[in-house]
Amino acid sequence: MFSGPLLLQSVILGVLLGGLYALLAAGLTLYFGVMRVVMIAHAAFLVLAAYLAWFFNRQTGLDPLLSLAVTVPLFFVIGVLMQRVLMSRLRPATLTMMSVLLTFAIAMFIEGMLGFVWTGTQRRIQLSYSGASIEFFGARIAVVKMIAFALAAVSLAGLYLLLKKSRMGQALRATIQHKEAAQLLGINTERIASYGFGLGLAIAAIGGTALSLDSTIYPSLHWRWIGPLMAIIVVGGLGSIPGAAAAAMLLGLAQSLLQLPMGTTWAQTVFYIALFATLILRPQGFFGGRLAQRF
Amino acid sequence: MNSSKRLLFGVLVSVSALAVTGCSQGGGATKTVADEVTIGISLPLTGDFSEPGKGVQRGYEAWAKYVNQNGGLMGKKVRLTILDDQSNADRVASDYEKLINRDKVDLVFGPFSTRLVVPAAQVAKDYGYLFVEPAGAAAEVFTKGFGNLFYAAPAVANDHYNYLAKTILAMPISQRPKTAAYASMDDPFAQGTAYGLKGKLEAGGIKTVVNEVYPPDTTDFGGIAAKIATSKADIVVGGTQYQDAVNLIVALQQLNYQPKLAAFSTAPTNPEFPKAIGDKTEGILAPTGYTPGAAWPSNVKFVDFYTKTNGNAPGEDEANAWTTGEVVAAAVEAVKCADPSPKCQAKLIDYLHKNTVETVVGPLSWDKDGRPQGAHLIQQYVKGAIRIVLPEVQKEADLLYPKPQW
Amino acid sequence: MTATISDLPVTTAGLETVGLSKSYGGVKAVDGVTVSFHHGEVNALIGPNGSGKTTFFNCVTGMIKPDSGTTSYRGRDITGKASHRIAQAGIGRSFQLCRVFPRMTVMENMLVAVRTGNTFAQLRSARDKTQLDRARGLLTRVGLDHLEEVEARNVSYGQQKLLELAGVLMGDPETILLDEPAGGVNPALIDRIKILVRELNAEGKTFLIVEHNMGLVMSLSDHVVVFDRGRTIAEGPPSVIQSDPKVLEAYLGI
Amino acid sequence: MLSASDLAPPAPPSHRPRPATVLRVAKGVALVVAVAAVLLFPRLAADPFILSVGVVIASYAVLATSWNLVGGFTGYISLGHAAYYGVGAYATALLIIKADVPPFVAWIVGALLVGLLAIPIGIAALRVRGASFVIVSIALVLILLLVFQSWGSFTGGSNGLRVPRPFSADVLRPEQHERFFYLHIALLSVVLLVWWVIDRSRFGAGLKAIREDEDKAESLGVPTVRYKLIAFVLSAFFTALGGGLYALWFGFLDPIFQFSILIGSYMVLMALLGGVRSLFGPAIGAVIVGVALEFFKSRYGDTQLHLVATGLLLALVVLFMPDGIIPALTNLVNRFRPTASSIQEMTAAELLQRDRAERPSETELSATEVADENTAVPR
Repeated sequence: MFSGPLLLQSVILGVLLGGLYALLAAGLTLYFGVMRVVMIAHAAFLVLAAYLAWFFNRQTGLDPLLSLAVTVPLFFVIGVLMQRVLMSRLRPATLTMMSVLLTFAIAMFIEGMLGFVWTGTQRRIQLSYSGASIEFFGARIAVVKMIAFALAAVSLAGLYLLLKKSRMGQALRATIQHKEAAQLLGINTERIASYGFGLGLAIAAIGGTALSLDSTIYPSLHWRWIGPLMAIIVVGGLGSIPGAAAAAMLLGLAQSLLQLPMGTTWAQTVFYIALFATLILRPQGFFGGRLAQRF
Repeated sequence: MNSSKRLLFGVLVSVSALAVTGCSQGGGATKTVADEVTIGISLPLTGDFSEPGKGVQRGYEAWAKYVNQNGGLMGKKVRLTILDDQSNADRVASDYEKLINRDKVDLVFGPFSTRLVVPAAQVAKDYGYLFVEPAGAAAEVFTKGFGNLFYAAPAVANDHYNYLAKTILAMPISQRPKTAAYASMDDPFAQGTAYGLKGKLEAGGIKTVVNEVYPPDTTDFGGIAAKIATSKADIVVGGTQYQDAVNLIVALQQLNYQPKLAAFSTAPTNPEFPKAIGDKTEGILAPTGYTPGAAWPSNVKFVDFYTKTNGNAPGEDEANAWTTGEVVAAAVEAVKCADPSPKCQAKLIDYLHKNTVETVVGPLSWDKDGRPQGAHLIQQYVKGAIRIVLPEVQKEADLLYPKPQW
Repeated sequence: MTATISDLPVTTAGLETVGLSKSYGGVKAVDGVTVSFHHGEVNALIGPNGSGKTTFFNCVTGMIKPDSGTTSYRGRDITGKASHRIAQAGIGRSFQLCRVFPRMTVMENMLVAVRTGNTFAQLRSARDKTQLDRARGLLTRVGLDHLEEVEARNVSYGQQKLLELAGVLMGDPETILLDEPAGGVNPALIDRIKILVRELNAEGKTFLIVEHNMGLVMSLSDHVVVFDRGRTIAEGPPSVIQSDPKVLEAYLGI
Repeated sequence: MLSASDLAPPAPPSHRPRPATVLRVAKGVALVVAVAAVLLFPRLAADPFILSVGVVIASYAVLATSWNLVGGFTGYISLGHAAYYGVGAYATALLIIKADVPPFVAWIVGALLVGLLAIPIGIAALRVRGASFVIVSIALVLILLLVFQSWGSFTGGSNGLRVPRPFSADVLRPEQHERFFYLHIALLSVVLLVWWVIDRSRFGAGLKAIREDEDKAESLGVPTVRYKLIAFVLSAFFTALGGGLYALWFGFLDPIFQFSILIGSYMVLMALLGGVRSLFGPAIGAVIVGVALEFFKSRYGDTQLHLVATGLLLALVVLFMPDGIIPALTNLVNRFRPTASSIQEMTAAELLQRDRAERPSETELSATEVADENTAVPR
């Protein structure tokens, strides 16, 4: 009932969207892994990064991608400080619940400050190539979406290598898998947790910049994103980055294809239906490990 | 719960009760001076509707300034009290409650956005106030039995494209588009504009091949654009606000979709629009209730005054606000009263039901539900500037059809 | 919980498991344990660190679901039952690192285990006189009666251990599982716990104790089960266990 | 104010620290004054605007106290109670409009329907603890927003839904405010009563035990799943009553305002600020937040600073007084009061023993044993 070209186009869009979702969700699942924290402010930081990219582009006229040179280290430091100064103050017994509220508060703070500084006006980066596309078997692939996808692929691959190969990555993975055992091995899990947080935010900086290339941004945009991202990390298995990536790809594709028969609004419900289905059928997630079992 | 907590509770409640009532006693101090007409307005200055909200604010403020420089209203100075409703329905109702009861304003003007007009109009109605509003154009606003409500613009949302529909249907069969794609935001106003045109074109035999509705917070238009592009519809119509139109147009361009005609509500009239789309605006259509070039007598003064004070020509939001001021002022001058008494407000309402008012958007009159009885102009980007192309009598340039490639 | 117990078939069998197994990601924490504890006696479960004692405890009390095998209590299958059901069947337990409800008072801690009557009875005041008197009696018995209205987080670790035991007793269990009752407490308190266990056992309670303090185990228990790497390696009275070469090997890690 | 326990070092069995009668009388008087102040509020309010603010605050108090039935007792923090609030409001309105049910009957029936709806939701959501529960609660609001927005033919969608007035047209707006103020206060009283009954009941003891340590509660025979579900459904029911009453008063519903995460977060903020473990805490929190929001709006109206302020307030509460303002102030008061505190009742020997016990011996921290226990994993 749908023409071949439309299906092909939708599959391409779905894959590109899935890649973006994977990038945006990676940080969220990373925080959970190292600290058992649901970072509600993650999407707010994405929007903040997008604003910084836009501001950078407006002030300098240079390509917004160059703003990554500033925002990535900046966000890493913010993440480390956030963990050291704020998260570590919470009592372990109530950490999960209270961290949700604390990061919720941070999200409101960021949204308020964005509105205060740059008003509620919708912004969009103007790029000479924003409408450009290349042809692919009759379908079209937008250049900006490809750049976003490439950013996602490169940073997720980088993250994977970092976790697999580096000393810090190994410590991070040990902390994710078993905090107490990691402590016994002499890993300073508090410091590792703060690096994990910093890393999550650094990815958020990349994600936000990727987002800003092909979307308007406004301060309350983060509410639009946090729901689907949370669904992705639950479906993927809380704390599992490959799981989140797989779930992101799957749900991005599903959303894109379901849009054909169901329309935009109802297609969005796929995230929440997947979320509820996951919790009922397999609370530990479909792709991740056993971590999530008790959460 | 131990007893010391209870003590604390008691103290807190009493203190806060006193604080709230205490504040209220002080509130009377803002009561009007006898030689002033106070006007209360609530606008979305922050939050999702803040962009057009600010435009409306500029329009209101310009109008008040102009009136005060030109002899005032019934010889009295006009003073505006503008509150921010944070784009929130609870707040907008509470704001009018405050303006009417606390500040005891003589008149109220309407807020922005259909979603906020209805709760606000209810409050005004309950206190018997005249409610002229610059922005609640959706058809549903006028079906709720608000006898006190008047929309200060030429036409309700569904009639915005009337001239365009007439022109398209009048084309010779060979040129006439055969298929149309519609995409509109799930918002009463935006959807109203697109569906108004859709109804008329369908009746004229133009087939609808895509009909998409998306939630207001949608930022990814890839999927919708794909549907439209692969349908190869002859024309595309967007029931849009601002950001969604920009995103949709860019997404359509990414897919290299080239319609013969592309019409989007609201966005193209925004001065930011050409910057957002770049050099690809040529041929994009939009309905507008207002053009700075219109020859109506009061418009010339308005454009002149506004340009002098603000440094640029007014947009549609500013004009609608100014129109609201003109409409209320006309009623006030005619019935010679401007005070909160139900008697005076009833006279004002009655006047507007029975009379036509000259405004910057032309002469306006209303039916019993407050629907204006005019039509919107159709604008198009021609040679990089937005021009009136329809109706014939008011056109500044010829309609470009089919639209050049973007 | 007399009502529940009378429903059970009359048998001398106590807590028994058959082939109970639980593994975590390939590591078999409990590996096909078949064991029968002596009803009416003080049983001890010992073994080196990581031998799966706590996992076994958690499987038996329904905190975690075993991968395979069965658990029965007094002839009735309780495998995989929710842990409140197991508690209501008459098995109470304490936790390794001592778990009390920190922001509830000592008395409130005591009243949690009271579960009698139908749903509507649950809406009656928790502080009804009978229960208060019982709770006070138990608190006096463990020596905490003067701390009734103090929040549990404000009493010492040793007192929390006693409170946990008293709280378990409020549910009137027939069988009590204690996970390291002597861990982290001073010798005076260990003696106190020892006396309490003896008294309660004399009153008819069955005990199953996981403990590292060998002195306590050997002087208190009637029957000892030894775990190593998730399996039982020895079983018998203390005197026999003490001289079992397999046990020594497991402990000395030869 | 010296009590017996101060003078007796080895602490003889004094069952309860007896508050002085003077204090008790003072508290009684304060409560009476508070109730009188609330009841007289419509008379004291200078104009209908103040009265309408009073209605909003009373509504907040109902919502925060209802939220606390689950949040305070069980410690399951739901950020998505706006879902029940919104569905309660829409159910009331739709029953009136589509089924011609009398307004106040529709209100009760609507809330009962929400209670029914909360059962499957509760079963699904309560299967998971901590993080996932919060995620589910937020997701619920977002999905309902989508559904109510998209299903325009039934819910009115983005056009909104006008709720008919429950009172006849000759009841003017100020009088309506007054009636709804008392209706909200009556509802608040009922919710408070329910809270109080549960608080002192065995059921309540079980719920609080769940909040403190769910596994432990379960091991003591508390049927945790059933208890959580009952508390959850009760909470949803009263939140829906709050939503329905608000709908009748406000007269207009729009999905984006009914199903807003912000409303849910206000409930949490108010309850947390006032104190989740006390009867009047959430209501007091509602008064403070309600007044503060008004203040911020009138002071910094046209900026987004109100969001910044709300965010900061929430962060401060979470970081520095997670037990709420009542315990925080009570502690402050207690510091200047020479009555017995728990620490003083301990003997020197016990303190010594406590110190020794603070550091558990190294044998207890074996990695696998801890892992088996699941205790060390925070949730």
